[in-house]
Amino acid sequence: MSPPETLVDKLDSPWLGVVLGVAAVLGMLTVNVLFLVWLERKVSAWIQRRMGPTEVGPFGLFQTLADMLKLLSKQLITPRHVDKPLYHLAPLVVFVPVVAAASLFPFSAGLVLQDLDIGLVLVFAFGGLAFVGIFMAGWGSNNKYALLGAMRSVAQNISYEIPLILASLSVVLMSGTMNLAKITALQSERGYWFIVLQPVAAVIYFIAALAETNRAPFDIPEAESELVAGFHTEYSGMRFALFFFAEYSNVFIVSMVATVLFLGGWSGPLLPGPVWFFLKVYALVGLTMWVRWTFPRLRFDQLMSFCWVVLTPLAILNLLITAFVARLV
Amino acid sequence: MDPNYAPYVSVLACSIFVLGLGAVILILNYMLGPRRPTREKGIPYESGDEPHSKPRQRFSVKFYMTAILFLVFDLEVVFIYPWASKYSDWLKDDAFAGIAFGGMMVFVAVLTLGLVYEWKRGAMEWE
Amino acid sequence: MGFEQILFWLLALGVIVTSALVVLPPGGKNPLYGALLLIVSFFFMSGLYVLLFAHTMAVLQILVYAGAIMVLFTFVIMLLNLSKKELGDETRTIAKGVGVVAVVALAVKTALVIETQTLNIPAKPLPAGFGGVDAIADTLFHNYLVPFELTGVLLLVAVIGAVVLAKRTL
Amino acid sequence: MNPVSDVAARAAEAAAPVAHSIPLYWFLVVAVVLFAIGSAGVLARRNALTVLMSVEIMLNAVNLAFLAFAREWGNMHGHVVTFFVIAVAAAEAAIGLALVLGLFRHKKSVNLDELTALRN
Repeated sequence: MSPPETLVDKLDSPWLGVVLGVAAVLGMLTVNVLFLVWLERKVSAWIQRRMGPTEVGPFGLFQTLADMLKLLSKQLITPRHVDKPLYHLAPLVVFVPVVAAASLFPFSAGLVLQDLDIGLVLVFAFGGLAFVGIFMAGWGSNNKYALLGAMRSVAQNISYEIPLILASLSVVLMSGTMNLAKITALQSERGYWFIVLQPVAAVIYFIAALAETNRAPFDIPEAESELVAGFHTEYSGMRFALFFFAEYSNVFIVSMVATVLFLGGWSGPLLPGPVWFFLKVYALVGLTMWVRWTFPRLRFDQLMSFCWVVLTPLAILNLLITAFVARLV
Repeated sequence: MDPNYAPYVSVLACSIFVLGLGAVILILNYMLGPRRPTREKGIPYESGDEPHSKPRQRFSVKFYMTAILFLVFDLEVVFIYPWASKYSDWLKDDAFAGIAFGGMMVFVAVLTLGLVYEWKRGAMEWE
Repeated sequence: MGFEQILFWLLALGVIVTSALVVLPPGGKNPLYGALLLIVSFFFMSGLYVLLFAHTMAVLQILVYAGAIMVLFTFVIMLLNLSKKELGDETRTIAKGVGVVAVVALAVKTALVIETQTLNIPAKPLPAGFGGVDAIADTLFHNYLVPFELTGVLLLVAVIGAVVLAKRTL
Repeated sequence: MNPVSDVAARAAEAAAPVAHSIPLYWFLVVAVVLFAIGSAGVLARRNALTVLMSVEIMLNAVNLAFLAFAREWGNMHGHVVTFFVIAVAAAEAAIGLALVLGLFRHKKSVNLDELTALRN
């Protein structure tokens, strides 16, 4: 029951620990998101035989930072007839759960801000909260594309959450714990990654995660050719930036969950823990980018029936077979 | 503070901190950015056209069907959480392992019937 | 007052105020505000659960109530997209007034009764792992296996009923 | 659990009732207040959606009471009952909202006072 020593325990004052820890997690997330956006632009450019950003910094590395500063000095346009409380609070409601979820991950042995017995459930609980902010943005904006985008976005998010969680529960079944640090330690101890025993769950998780993060081929909610920009059409300046930040953080978070569940988290030979952790996360992120710029977009009805008719039954079946096999051996 | 809930208080503190930070960012943007509202900036964005229907239409009942399915499967998942995390311990007790497996099997089978029913009724066909 | 007591009163105040606002305006006037305020009240509520060492239930509360049941509410609110007229006028009748006064009186009386009745209960020490997932799993599958299966049947009935009701008069 | 340790455990329990820093009574008062808010909403409001939300508030108040007593008795039964209450609340919301949809289609309103088909 007693959790291992965490960052917070090592400091004299728990409050100072929390503030420093959150600042560290937020800094980590910001740096990674800035890098991720740059990477996305470079990867897409590479796939489409373009150059991508080249101007700011070496290889255009500071392009996103410059974009961030630009957005900070832009006008915050509030359209007429918006539902004021909903419209103004929506970016914050989307932003907070994402960072809170990111603070639960173990980056190395003992390097974890909040070590919870049910960390995995809490990550999914925070992920499920995204719908509140999306609804508020879509409804508050007084724009038909924003509202339709929000409805589609929420319908898709909630649908794909089911196979996502069911796939990760197959791993929980084998590890017997939902503590993210313990799941990692177990894989390090046993000397194999859970993807070896749960390849089907890993594939289901990956597909569902693409849909959860609204990325192509599942990016119907923000299909720019039919819905402008989806639920954040009417947002400008830093309000837009917060949505954008949350979106890329989500990509990062689902990759971190996959790393912990299927790829052994920080465990690996020679290199220190955090290096392994981020290497694996970026391998997964790279895969999602490759998929995004390669596959065409699905239709909304295909999207929904694929989830409920194919993915969810498959995930349930995989879970039950895992339980059955675990009984036999 | 009790070690049982200290980490949760820390999660709470973390959320409040991030909320404050987000608010500060928005206020900063409000102070730094220009404020020159015009009529055109205020109309709902429809790629340059004047909006020509009310923004808040009614939606298909299919969305409700999806939400029902999600609700039921979310509850299924919630019941599987404790089961999955305890299952490997139960396997050591031969007498109980069968009950644990069979019990969850029946539960999942019953809920899958709901999925099949909704599918057969065509609730999942988006036209 | 210690830190825990202060936290308790903050959370209690939060849950009571937000719940009251669900029923009173603005929540009572506009169901969408009501639904969002209800979500906020669930957060305060799960904070109270944590203070009761029920951390697993606190997380599941957020997962199911805030994350699933309220999705249903907001979906229906947006599906209907009600105008003022469709929401209907709130009539103020004497019967309602009497009802509300009776409820308040009953609540005050109950609060007074439980004060005298519960002071004598000696609190038992908490076993190891209290409130954790494993403890819930053990109690659920050892003591409540039949109710668990019946819950599955209840949910099946709910799906079928909801589909029939919502599809029939489309 | 063998009888000897069982006896020992019981003796330990009887000997040392723990004092929680937040008494049971406080939680129960909050639960009572919430239940009153919920039932007042059910009685006074005529908008079907608000009535359903008031029912959710009442169920939450009950959950709080269950969990408070679970801590007091030091066993997990209250938690499991809360589990079931959450499941029942979900089923109730699904059916209740389907009824609201049906009501709206028939009457173009979600006001419960319009439901007079069975009167007279």
